[in-house]
Amino acid sequence: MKLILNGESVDVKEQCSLTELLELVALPSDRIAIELNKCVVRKRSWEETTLKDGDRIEVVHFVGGG
Amino acid sequence: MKLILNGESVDVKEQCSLTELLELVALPSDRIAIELNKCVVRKRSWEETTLKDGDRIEVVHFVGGG
Amino acid sequence: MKLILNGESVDVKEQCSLTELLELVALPSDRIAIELNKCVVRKRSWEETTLKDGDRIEVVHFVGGG
Amino acid sequence: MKLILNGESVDVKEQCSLTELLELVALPSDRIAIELNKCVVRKRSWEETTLKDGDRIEVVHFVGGG
Amino acid sequence: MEDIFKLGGRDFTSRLIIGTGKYRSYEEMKAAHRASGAEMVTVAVNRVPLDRKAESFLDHLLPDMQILPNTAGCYDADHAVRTARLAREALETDWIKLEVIGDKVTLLPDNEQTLEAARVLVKEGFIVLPYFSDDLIMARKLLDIGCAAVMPLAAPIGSGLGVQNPANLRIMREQLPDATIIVDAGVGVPSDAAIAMELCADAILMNTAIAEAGDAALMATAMKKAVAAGRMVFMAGRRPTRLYASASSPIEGAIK
Amino acid sequence: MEDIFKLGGRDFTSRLIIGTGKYRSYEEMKAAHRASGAEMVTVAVNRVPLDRKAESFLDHLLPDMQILPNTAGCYDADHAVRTARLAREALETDWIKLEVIGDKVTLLPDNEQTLEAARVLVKEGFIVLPYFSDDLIMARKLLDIGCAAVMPLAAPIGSGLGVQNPANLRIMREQLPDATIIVDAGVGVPSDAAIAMELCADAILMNTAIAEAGDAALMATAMKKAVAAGRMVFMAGRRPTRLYASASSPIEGAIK
Amino acid sequence: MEDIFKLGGRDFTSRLIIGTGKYRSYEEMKAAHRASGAEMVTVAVNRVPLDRKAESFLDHLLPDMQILPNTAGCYDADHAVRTARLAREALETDWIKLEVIGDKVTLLPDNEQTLEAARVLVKEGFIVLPYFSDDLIMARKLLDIGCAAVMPLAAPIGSGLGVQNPANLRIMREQLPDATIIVDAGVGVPSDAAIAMELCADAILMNTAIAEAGDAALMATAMKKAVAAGRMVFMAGRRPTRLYASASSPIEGAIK
Amino acid sequence: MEDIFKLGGRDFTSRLIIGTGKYRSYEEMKAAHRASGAEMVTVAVNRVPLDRKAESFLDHLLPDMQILPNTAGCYDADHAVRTARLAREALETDWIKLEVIGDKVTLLPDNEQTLEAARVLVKEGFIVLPYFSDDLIMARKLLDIGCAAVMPLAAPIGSGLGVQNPANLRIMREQLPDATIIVDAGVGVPSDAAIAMELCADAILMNTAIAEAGDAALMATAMKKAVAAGRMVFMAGRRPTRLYASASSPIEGAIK
Repeated sequence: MKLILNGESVDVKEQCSLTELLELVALPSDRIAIELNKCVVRKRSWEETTLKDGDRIEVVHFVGGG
Repeated sequence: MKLILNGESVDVKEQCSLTELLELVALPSDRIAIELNKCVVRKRSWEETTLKDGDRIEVVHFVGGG
Repeated sequence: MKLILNGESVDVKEQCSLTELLELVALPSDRIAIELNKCVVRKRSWEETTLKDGDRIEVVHFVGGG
Repeated sequence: MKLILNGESVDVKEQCSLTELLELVALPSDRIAIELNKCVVRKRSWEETTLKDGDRIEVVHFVGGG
Repeated sequence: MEDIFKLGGRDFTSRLIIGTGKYRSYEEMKAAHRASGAEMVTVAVNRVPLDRKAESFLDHLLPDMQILPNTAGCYDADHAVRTARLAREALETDWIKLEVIGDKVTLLPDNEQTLEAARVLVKEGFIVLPYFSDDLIMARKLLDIGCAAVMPLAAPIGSGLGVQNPANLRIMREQLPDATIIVDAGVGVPSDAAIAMELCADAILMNTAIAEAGDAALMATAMKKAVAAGRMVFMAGRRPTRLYASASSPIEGAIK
Repeated sequence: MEDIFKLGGRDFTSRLIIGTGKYRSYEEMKAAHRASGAEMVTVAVNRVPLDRKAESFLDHLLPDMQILPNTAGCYDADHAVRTARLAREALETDWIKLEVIGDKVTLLPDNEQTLEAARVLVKEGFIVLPYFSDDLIMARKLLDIGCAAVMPLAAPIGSGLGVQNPANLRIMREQLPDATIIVDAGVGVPSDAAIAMELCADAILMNTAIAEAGDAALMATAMKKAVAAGRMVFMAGRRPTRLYASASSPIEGAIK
Repeated sequence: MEDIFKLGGRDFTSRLIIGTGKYRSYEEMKAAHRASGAEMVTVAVNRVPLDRKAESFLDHLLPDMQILPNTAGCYDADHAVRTARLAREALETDWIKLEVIGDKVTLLPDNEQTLEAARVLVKEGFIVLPYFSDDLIMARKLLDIGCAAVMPLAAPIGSGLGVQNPANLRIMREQLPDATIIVDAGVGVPSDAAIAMELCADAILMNTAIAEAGDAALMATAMKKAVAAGRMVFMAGRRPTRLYASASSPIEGAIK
Repeated sequence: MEDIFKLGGRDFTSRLIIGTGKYRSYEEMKAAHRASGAEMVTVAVNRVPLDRKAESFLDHLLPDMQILPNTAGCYDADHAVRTARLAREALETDWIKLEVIGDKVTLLPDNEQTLEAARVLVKEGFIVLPYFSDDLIMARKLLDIGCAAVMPLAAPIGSGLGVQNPANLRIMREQLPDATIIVDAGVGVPSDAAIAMELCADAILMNTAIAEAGDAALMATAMKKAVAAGRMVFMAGRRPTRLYASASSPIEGAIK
């Protein structure tokens, strides 16, 4: 199925969880935050959160800013 | 009955119209505007507008300003 | 003999007068002023002023300025 | 005889020296400087400097300034 | 040279808009208005006093003056809208100087309420000229919803401090090249007016500086000249400044 | 109202004195001079070139203009004095703008040499108008020895930076109430001229701001207006500024 | 003397808050942070890049630094709120520098959207520090809805122009005596920081002036000193200025 | 980093020189001197009063302070020279702050007399530090005759107005890159001191701003910090200002 991850389209298998998605795209799981269809998903729920086709996911971390 | 005219309470007879009110308080009818309970009353309707007890009337004119 | 006119060396015959000098170098005689060895020479004296070898002459006119 | 000390007239005996003058008017001799008729008198010369009638003496010290 | 100031579908030749408040007498006001060359004056909407005979203020305005009623004294969008409607009814004009202030002490504008009122009034067909703080983003919003111009303040009303933030005005002009920008409030002396126009304001609205001058008519003349002078810089093109000198007279050619 | 500017025994109606340098053409210069309303123009004294036909510059000045020759390009009192004498001889005028500069880069005045030259020229009967830095003490000395006016700079010649030290001008005006103070050099835009006049200068001398404007004649008109506007503040009396607002429209009486 | 800066329930001794953007290297950033004495740093929330290994930026911050995530890059309330929630989730902090800008070119704040976002975030328990334009009325609204402080800009982000409108800051301070006012953005040099503090700001937030200085750590030290110096004026009490002199040394008593 | 301030053959680490006038008490003065970190203080030369016991002022100065006597109260070169000689005799020091003023009201310097006095004093081996107006040409003359430094005023003595003419200071610095420039008089608050140092003054001399502050010692600390901060800008290198924004946080990468 297709997901929109940080604005880019990614193909993943059905039933993919957030945790699996992070591994798939090799993202760090530390000090990042995830939004699924505009709602934050608490870290403890990543495991059980299975994604659906067309889901929009934002994964953010921190960078230098003022 | 009692009306609130420009913030002050005035006593008038029942069935008083806006035109009568103006005469009563001796206000000029020229280049002024009237609001009855927060809605403007066009000049041509002053005659036929009869007031009810408790009506709030604002009569404005123009003064120096910047 | 040699004169220094406006900072430049010029050769003129002996006994040359200021008036002759002006003609020689084709300078206008109108609305200009002349200094001979740092002293102004009034216009009426140009004729009778004969120059000596080594004299320093400044001839000025007017230009745009602020 | 009369002297002008710091702008004020003072009476002193003839043959008065600078040192004596200081004592007379009870001035400190430390970290001050003396001018006699507009010339500084070095400290070592105060003793031998005898004053004449009409001498103008300035005795200065230091005060707060910017 | 012809230099028309277009506003609200009207052509003006004067870029000075002046007020009618604080004059010591009607005569002085009339003289100042005449001297200013202004073609538009602001007036305030006020309750008719019940206790005394209200003299007709409008009779003291010069004929042919475009009257621009304001919503002074309003602290929220609702009162401003109601005031604008009353003004329109009484004067049969669509012009309104929208003014929603935040407090009595500073008379600084409440941009948020101003925007809200502007939305309503534009829909109702008013020619809305909003007084607001010199904020580019707010200016853009006011223009986007259809205001005829934006009127950033130079400084607090009646302070006479002049343009307090030239950078804001410059940025506003550069970012909104097609907008009509009228500097409103805070001008104290002619140089303030000239500076605002040199920063490319399209016009200036003032009241106190003229009304409270020792000689109002003379100050009005001065302001007229200053506004025109500042405008001409925009048309004539100024030379850039430099820290160092540039000789006016030839450096060479002096006698030695 | 009649407002005469008295200088060197002459009455002027214009308080703007302008230069003749840096114009792109004689036509442009003439148009600018006409537009400025100026009654006095500065000119420089220069060696007649030997190599080419010298065209007569003075023919391009408007008739009735008071010509004010300057001593530009002089670095000491002696050269300035000699230059002034030559100017007087050629133009049969006693007027001289005394200018003794310290260096070629900044063209800043050498006050000391200027004072020395002024002493000589005043004795010789010149009407001396000295360009100098905005220094009260020097101004007093220049006036004490008999200069007809003092001409402090606003900023370096041709910089267009405007009045760099308003406090100095204000102090000079207050301490020398009877002096004729002409701000010379550094004005860039009309607001600069208005500011100088609002600080109570009696007149302003400028060249570059007009000559190098995109449209010299239009800038000259602008400067004329700005100088007049600033002067009017002096006559009209400005109201003092305040940090806080002062309402133009009534605070009370708005609808509720 | 003890001078505690209370904010969001925390006590700070430093009144300088600094950014983490634009440094040439992590080493330089760390050195600057150390030199600045700051106890709080801002960081930006950004999408994790999918294409490359993301190095962990946070590891380069000094321990014990209070991290203040910002909502930079958001153009409306909704994005700002979502960004704040993500920051809170990732850092387990309630602190947020709320920044909603109006456009990419000026980065000027959208006050209206900022207020809307602030309403939501305060309700959700955030310690909201809003960046906004120097507008008293907006400041009052932000405080009324529960922002921990207001952060008016001195000048556009990264402009380095310093306080462009001192009158606005002075009025804000006088009208909101109990508010915590942090000047954010636009400071270029130490004197700008000192001026802001002398105008009685409670603290200053800056980034570019330090990060882009030739020697970031040295500039950070300079800013630390300037902020402290300006603060001391508030505590020491400055003497009023005057146009005229006041002798430091005795006028009388000099030799004659 | 080592940053030595060389003056008159001595090495100083502090770039703040302070006065001894106007303090409410010796204790307050001593505390302020200590806090300022200054290594040199100015004192005035005055007639010993005949009527009363003169207490010894110098005892109240911190040991190791370089004492810099001034010629305050002198109106011509002759008195200044005599005063300098007396100071040298009493203190056995060659250091002199040369001050020749033009009048009692403004205390503005008489540059001409100052130059004349400086010529004499330099010949007599004094280390001459002349107070004068911010005039490049005069500065050059003072240096040419051998003054150890030039001390242009920021504003009138005791006015606290701060640097009134930054352009003059900038030009002086650029034209006299090797000169020692000490800004003397007129500083009111730390930001004024920082500005002067950012304009690349080598040091600052002040008195009133500290002595008349509510808390002199605290203001002295503030001034010490401000002078150091301003100096660091010169060493750290500031980034240029711009009218438009430059983002501190990434513009791209925000969530959508």
